Amino acid sequence: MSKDSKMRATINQKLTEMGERERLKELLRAKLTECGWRDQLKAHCKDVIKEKGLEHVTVEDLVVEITPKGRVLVPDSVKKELLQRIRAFLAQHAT
Amino acid sequence: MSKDSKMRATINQKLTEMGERERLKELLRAKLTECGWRDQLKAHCKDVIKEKGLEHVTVEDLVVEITPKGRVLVPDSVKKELLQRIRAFLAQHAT
Amino acid sequence: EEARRKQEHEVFLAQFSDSLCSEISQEVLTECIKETAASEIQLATEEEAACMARCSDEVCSCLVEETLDKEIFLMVEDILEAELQRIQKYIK
Repeated sequence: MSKDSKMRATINQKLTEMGERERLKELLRAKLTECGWRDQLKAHCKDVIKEKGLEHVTVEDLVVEITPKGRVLVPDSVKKELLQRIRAFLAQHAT
Repeated sequence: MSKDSKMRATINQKLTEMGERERLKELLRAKLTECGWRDQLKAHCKDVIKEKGLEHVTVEDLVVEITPKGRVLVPDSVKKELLQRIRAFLAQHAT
Repeated sequence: EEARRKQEHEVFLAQFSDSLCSEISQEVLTECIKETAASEIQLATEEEAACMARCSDEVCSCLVEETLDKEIFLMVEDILEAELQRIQKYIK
């Protein structure tokens, strides 16, 4: 195992053990709600269902249909905040 | 056209095209006889004629006079049965 | 050597942060998108069922009303006709 791989494994373990991974996910979920991403995605879902007709859409179809827009709609500020928090954690724990 | 109007139009179209609308009306007529609705309403009609005098009533007057009672006299069980049959038909012919 | 190691470590941290960030984003977005799609389908299904129930009710009421109107009209016509004939017969 290379030095980097070892370091990655150690950090990942720390992230999980210290509950930081869950906290980061929770932060992102909260930010997505706060910035209106969920509402936009819901509206997009409604449009797709309306356009295709409920009887012609499954959950899987809808997921495939809305995923590209779902990704695009995440504001840069949210991605940036998450990255900053990860960097801060790593700076503190990746020695 | 609102969603409800479209749905009503679709239901009516299905019922009519497949002859179910006529069958439902036939069922209702049979139920009205069976539950005594006709006898009760006839009696009421005769009472009105007696009260007003034959020379003072027209078909239209009499229709206006007895219609409210005619509606009230339809047992809930009959309406319920009809609705259940419509629901069953729609469930069977859902697309 | 120290400076080189430090720089390598910095590069590693930057890359690892990026990959971790996209990994976590990917996980959360996948979950949220699935959740949203499922709940919207569920909601649409419930709305459709409610609309169907409401419209069936209305169609049923219309059908009852239409039938009653016709039956009442025919009944009134029959009764008046019979009454008229009875009186004519009586006069004769």
